[in-house]
Amino acid sequence: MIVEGSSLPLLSLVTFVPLVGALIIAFIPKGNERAVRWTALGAAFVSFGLSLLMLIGFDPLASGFSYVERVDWIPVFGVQYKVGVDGLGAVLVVLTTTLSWISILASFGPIKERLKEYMISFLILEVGLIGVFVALDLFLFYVFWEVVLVPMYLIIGIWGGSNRIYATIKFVLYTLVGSLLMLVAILATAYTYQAATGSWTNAFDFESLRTFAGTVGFANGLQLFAFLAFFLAFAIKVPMFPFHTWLPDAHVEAPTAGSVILAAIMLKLGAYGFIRFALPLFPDAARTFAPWIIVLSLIAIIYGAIVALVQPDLKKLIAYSSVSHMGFVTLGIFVFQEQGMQGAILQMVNHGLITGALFLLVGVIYERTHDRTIAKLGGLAGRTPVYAAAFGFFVFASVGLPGLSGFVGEFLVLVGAFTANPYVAAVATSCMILAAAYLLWMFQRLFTGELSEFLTGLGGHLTDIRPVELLTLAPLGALIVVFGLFPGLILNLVQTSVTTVLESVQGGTVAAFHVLVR
Amino acid sequence: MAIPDTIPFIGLSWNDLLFLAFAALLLGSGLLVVVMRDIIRCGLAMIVCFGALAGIYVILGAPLIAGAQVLIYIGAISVLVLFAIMLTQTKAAPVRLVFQTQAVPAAILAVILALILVLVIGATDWGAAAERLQVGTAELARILFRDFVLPFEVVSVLLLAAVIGGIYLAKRELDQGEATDRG
Amino acid sequence: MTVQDLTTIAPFVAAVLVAGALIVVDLIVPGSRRATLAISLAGLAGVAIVTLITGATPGEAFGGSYRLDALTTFLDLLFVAVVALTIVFAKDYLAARDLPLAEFAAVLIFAMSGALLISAAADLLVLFLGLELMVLPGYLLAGFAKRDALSTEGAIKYFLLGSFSSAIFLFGLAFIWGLTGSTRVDVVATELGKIVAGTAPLSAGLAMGLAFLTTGVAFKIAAVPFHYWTPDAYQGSPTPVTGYLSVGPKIGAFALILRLFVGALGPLREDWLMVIVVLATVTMTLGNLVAISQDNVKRMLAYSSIAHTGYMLVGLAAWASPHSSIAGLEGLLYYGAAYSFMNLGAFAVVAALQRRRGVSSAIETFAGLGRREPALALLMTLFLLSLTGIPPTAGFLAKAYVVLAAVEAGGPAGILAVILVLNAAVAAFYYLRVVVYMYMREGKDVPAVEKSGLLRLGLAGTAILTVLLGLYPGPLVRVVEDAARALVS
Amino acid sequence: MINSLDAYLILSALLFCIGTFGFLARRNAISMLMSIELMLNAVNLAIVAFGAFNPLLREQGSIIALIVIAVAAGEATVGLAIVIAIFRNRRTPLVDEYDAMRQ
Amino acid sequence: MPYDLLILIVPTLPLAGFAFTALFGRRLQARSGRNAASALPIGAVVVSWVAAMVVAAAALGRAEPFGEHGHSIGLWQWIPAGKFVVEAGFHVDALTACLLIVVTTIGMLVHIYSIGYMSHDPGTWRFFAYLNLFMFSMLLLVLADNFLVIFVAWELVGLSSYLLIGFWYRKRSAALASKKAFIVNRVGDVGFALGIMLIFVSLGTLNVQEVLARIGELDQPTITAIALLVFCGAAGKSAQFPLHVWLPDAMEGPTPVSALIHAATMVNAGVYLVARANPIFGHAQSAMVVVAAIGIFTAILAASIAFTQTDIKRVLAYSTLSQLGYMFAALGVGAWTAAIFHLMAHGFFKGLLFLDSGSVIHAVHEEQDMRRMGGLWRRIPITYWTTLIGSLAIAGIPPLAGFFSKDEILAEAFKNGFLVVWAIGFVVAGMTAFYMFRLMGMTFWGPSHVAPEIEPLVHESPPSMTVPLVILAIPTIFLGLVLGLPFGNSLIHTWLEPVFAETLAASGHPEAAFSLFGIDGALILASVGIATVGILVAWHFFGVELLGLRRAPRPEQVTAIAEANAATRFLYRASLNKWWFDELNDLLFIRVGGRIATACWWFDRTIVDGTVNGLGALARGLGTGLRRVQTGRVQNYALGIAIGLIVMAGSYLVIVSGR
Repeated sequence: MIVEGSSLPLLSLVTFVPLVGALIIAFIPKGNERAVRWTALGAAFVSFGLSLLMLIGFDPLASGFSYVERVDWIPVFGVQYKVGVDGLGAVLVVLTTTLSWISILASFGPIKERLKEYMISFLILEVGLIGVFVALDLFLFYVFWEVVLVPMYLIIGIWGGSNRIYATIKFVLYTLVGSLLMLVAILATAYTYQAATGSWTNAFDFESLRTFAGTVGFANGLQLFAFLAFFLAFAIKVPMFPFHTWLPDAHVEAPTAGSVILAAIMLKLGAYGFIRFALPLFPDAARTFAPWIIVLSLIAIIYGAIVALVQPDLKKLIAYSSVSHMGFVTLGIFVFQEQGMQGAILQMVNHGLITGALFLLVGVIYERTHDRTIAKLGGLAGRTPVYAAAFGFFVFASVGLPGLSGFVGEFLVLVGAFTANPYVAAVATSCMILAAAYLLWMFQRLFTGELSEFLTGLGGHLTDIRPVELLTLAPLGALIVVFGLFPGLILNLVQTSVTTVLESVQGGTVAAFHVLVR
Repeated sequence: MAIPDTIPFIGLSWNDLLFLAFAALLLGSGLLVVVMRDIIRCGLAMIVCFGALAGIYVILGAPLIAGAQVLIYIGAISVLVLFAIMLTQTKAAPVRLVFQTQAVPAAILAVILALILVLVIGATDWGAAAERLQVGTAELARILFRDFVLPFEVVSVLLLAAVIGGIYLAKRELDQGEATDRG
Repeated sequence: MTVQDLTTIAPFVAAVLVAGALIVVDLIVPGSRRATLAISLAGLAGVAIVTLITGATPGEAFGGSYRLDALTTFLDLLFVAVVALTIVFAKDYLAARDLPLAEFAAVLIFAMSGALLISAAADLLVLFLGLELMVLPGYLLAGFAKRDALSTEGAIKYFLLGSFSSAIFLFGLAFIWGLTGSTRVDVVATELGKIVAGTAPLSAGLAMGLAFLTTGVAFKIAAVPFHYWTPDAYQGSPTPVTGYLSVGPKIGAFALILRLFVGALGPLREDWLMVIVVLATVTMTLGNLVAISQDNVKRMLAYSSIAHTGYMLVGLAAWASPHSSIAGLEGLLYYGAAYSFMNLGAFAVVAALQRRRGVSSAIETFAGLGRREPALALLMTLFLLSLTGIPPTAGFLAKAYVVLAAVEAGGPAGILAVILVLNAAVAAFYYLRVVVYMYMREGKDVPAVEKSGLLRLGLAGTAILTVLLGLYPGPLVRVVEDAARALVS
Repeated sequence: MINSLDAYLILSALLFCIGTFGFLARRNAISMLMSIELMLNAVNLAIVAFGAFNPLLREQGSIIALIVIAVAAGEATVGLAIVIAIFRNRRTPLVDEYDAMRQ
Repeated sequence: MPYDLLILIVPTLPLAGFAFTALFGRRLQARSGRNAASALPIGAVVVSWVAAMVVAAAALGRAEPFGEHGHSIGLWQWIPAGKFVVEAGFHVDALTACLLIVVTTIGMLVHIYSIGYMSHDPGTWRFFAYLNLFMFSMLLLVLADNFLVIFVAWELVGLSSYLLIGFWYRKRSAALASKKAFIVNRVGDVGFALGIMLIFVSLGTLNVQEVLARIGELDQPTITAIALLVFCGAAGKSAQFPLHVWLPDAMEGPTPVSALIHAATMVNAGVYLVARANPIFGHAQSAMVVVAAIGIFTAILAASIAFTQTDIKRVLAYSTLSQLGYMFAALGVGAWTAAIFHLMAHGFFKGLLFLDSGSVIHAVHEEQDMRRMGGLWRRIPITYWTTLIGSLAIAGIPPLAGFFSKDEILAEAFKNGFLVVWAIGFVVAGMTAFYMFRLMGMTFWGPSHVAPEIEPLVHESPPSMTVPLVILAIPTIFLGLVLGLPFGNSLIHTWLEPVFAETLAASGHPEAAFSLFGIDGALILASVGIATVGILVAWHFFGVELLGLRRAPRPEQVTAIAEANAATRFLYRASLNKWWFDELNDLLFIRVGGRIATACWWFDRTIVDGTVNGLGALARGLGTGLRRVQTGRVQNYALGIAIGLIVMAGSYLVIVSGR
């Protein structure tokens, strides 16, 4: 194994420690639920700690990738096990490890059935998610990408709500359609590289491919096809309009922690894929399609918000808000502006923290009421003031209140968009109103007024949020404030990544957009 | 009295006449096999058919094959088939029990296939000699044991396998009774 | 016939000897399952060893009608593994139904000997004989539960249609033989090469021969629209037999395709490419679409096996494309191996569940399996995921291999690649449906089935291979590379 | 014209089609089996004819035909065994009544 | 350096107070009572006030390090996104100082007043936490030296306003009002945000001083666009037409909140912003016209509505709207200093009036309808007298604060040639006097309509409430005299001269020295005259019992005039129904918007998701259809194979013949 820089394969450890945890859990005898819970949390926490170690040692100014590890995997085709992170990867890895242990902790109470399987699924899910963010080989990336699918499928399907089977199958099929086409594109790209260089060596290696794309460049036809295939896979994951309808179903049916990971990390996979792979490898195609993707992003932003307005189910509402918020991310990416992309990355992190927290909060109330219909809940503020306060905090974070992290990302995206095209920015900015409208309306219906009949009927079951539950929210809240005040913590980390990506695609889009508008 | 080389008036050679006769017999009995109601008669027609084919083999100058045809087909297979018929039914069935509802499309398909085949055969240059050739039995044996040893051995294995399996399947078990797992 | 001839065909001889030994021993000690098992497994191990030894020295035998090369060795080992696993999985199933193991194993090994012959055949007649030797015992195996109405029904359908297709295939062979003047594969290829080169006429008779051959072969691999026998034969057969039928004869028929279409008819590939493309497309698509609406797992797997036929044909098309990709053949072979283990594994789980008589293979049987039989459910999930093509399983790598080849070849094969992945997504639906039943539905409270050590071993073997071929494909990739190269050289 | 390869091949083709028709049209399993035998015989006729008219194939033809006859015998054995087995279960030789499995 | 620390203290203390109280206030109040919970926030604001006064004095005195152009302190690099760098920092100059005085003084008094006002509410700690949050936000707003930081504060005051309006969360109307306020504000904020983006894209910086210094580099359309976008934000926060609808509803909040936020401070933020950005507007005359037009239109619109409102706080709310309109009109006509003067004066007297109204409401046990009041002047004398002072001030009766500031606005409008603005402003001055004395009449004079069960319980408020009233009455009386004199070289002009000098010079309308004579004198006479007329008319209709002068109210005459003819009837209805703006918004955003949203959702489920599910169903359907082929009959299968064979043969023939 070739490990550059240090002798410790830190990234592999971060990635596979949860797998070790899962294996240990598999051998814990039945009935020992305490051991299962704490092993899972322990594994996630170790991975978290290691990722922090990785982050501490990370040099944001280093060009290229850090902590690179490389082993041949299928030498015949030049497929490698190659991992490494740049700023973007590092940030998302830490986000993943953070939310993973939080989610596991949040599952302690609600998950009572088949705990063992649940924790194993969850840890494998974490492996896949981290793997996606560290993989530097397209084949490896694809493997991790798909690995994510199965545990999530089980988590929704086994521990989900009443319509879970429909939701989970829809989730898997939708994702598969996109990702399988991406597989074709990956293979085609690698083959093109092989045909051009005459050797399979490094044909799946991201860095080699990027260099190739930057110097020789892939042929136009391949770029268009491969970009579209990548786009479909990523757009479904993000999800972008009109590929978003799996999301509300999946969110509604998933158990709380599943929703958290789904919203906080899973949706980032797509955006990450755009930045990491689609843009640098196929810059010409990216420029060609950028105007259309911007339009789709705008539709997602506005349309998601409008549809969120009338959702009767709490989780669905947040799901549609995710569509809207993730629209900002794709918008930021495809305006090809420094601020836009930085904002997009920041927004990815923020959305992860905020929406993750919101789903945790929904889980809190769902555990007590077994209902998420907004109309049935009402007047909670009087009975559960702390819960209301916490909810309010995250709602305003989601609204994009300045001072909290959501604002900076969104604003940077808008600045980027404005630089590219003011009208685009104007449309996107108007979402500020809609976001306030649907979120505050939800908040008003949930918490103000007199306690609803349904809730009154619950009597003593309706308790305020417990300290353990607050414990899961506290780190998220703290991070939201910290990143709101010091977004530089992230922005400085990803600066190099953003510059690198933008260098590969810069130019063109503004003009292209003007053509489209005319 | 010398038999003329060709049949008077028609101009066919005797060989050709024989061929035509056997061909007519072959096709006629073949048709009977597939259209007659009484399955036992079908079996008998099949024997006739096989016999006619043996005749054609002789005309084609392959007496060995003709012999094998008689021995194996008529001697073994047909008898086997007749036994099976006896075992499985006793009386002739009415037409609607004989033929599928799809008999008409089947006929049409068969005719189409025949047309295609005939046209193709006619259109193809088979690189054949004008005169047919005779094969001596000795030569045949030599080739059989030189170039075709492997197939010859394999056939024996195949027959062995078929017999072992066939015996097992056809063997009557003591504890008769329906037993199904429904798939 | 020389000694060298005999040593070269040693695997085939060894297989026949094992089968013979089984019969003899059964005559001496009737009904001894233990003895039968020991002899057959030891015998198969012996065959494998012989295969490895003879494989070390490639060569020809019987005047060039038998050709031992890397492809032969690879396929032979695969067949031996498949048959051994089938016997392992069948033992308990047969015992529970009072079906004799000795005849079963003997017939099965006879069938295997046919497959071994195909993998090495360099002569059309040998090919045909190998094919017949492979499928005739297959008919018998399908009807092996002879008191079971469904089993015999499946068997007779399989037999009738199989014989029909054999006749068609043979007619095609006759045409090709008559036109090229030889049964030797290399001579046929040379003669056809002349036609392609324009020095000899391309006749309608040749086209007819191709049509009959393609039809016959398409039937054997269960390509649409010649697949009709598959669901009925698979559903009716005793489950371990179904597992075997879905793998052994199919891979055998693909071996036939490699030897016949790639070896003998290779020069004409421009002509049969489009037919294969169309066949692959409709086979994948129809197999998957119909599988969606199946409620019986065996039948569903039958349709799924049809779809997998289509995927493998994509590899063939990739090779046959104008921009030929040898990776197509490699992918096909890799797919064959991966498919064998994952599909056998899946059927083994079904068989294990059906160990108790009267348990149907309806999908309801799987309801709540995750709770009832956690290990079996987990394995089944693994096999199904592999069949779906989710990494890091063998099924994924196999699909990726074939797709890579198709992408490499481009043109119609490139379109096939896209069709393939879309089909894979459709397939996910019905594979995952079983997972849904196992983990997300509650089933009746049925006591757990007994699982013998042998069964565990067999399942573990298939599972490990299913994972290993996905995670560590390097060695097998090298093997199939050699095999493919040996075929086209 | 009559005494040519084409004539024999056409004869073979016709017999093959008769067999095909029988296979498609008859309901009785044994009738279908007989139809298959007709088809195999048709193929054999073609093979022998090729051998008789093509100097290249002279020796091979007969041997192949012989082997095919043997294979046909094997097939018949297996087929009849299966027919007998199913007849025990179903008490009918009519194949179209064997439709317990469908769709 | 000590000033830097003081400046930092000013916003930080309230923030600390908020953080502490938000986290621990609940427990503290439960354990040690409400005074313990409110001590820290009040203390924080008091200390903050002291610090602010010191800073303001130094800044207005142009002491070092402030000098003429103020003093900036940098805090930390907030956003480092490539070229987009935002340095968080404060800037204090005379304008800031003026605002600091108003905000901290009124803020402190409202805090003290709230001790009494909220003494019965269980959520005292929460209330003070929110108030402190608001103080922080507002101070941040006036101190910030970066447009994006201003925007942050802009939104934060919106948040605190939201929290405080919705303080009584059990009241549905309060919850609705708070949401409405936030959302309507956001509409304006969108414009502001876009303006900020345009500033950045054009100039590459968001530092206020840099931007203002370099604004001239830009071309005219860009500046105009920036100005209008920024004004959009200002209009939202300051509730200018058509974004004025949230302010009256905001009266659902506790009255101290109305006084602090919705009268004295937050709503002035828009005026402050435009004044702060005066170089931008100075370079965009057409935008100035828009500002003036919207301002004066709002002024008369709101005044017309205030005529008929019966809720005491709503009358004051519309009055606030109207006065804010004045201020914008002033900004629009280039009367920068006058606008700020009026801002300060209005802050004090409107704050006073609102606190008074709170005292009244408190006295009559949470009754806000003036028709159930009357004759209260004897019962609550301190409240009565301070209200009277406030009313006179707003009516523009010399020498109270309102007289100086308002007259200066009118005069500037007249002299700068905005005759229409002057004319409307002149009319509005009369209207203002009328509705304020209508309020006085209905509340304090005339016969009592207080509900009988409450009547005996009416009492003057506790000292914690009355003392702030008295304190606020002092600037209401003397502010004008101090700042507005001497004519021609008033103190406020001296203070603010450096802030507006360049803009005034550029606009060509130098702020003329105000004098007692000539045109100025005439204008003063006119406006005092119209104010007097307004008071007298109110006197006539709504009755007075002042110093023994008795005049019975004449509601029947009011009705008669209202029903006199179609025109008056229409005007009366329009006023009563607030010109149907709520109905319009309800139609546009609730009904039509709701329909659109529902339609979108339908589209999402039926078309978007329907396509997805449809594809699934299609696959299933195809599968089910195709499986019919599998009849179970072997001959059917054979037929299929035969057909396949023929098709295959045909295909091959075609392929081969094509070679």
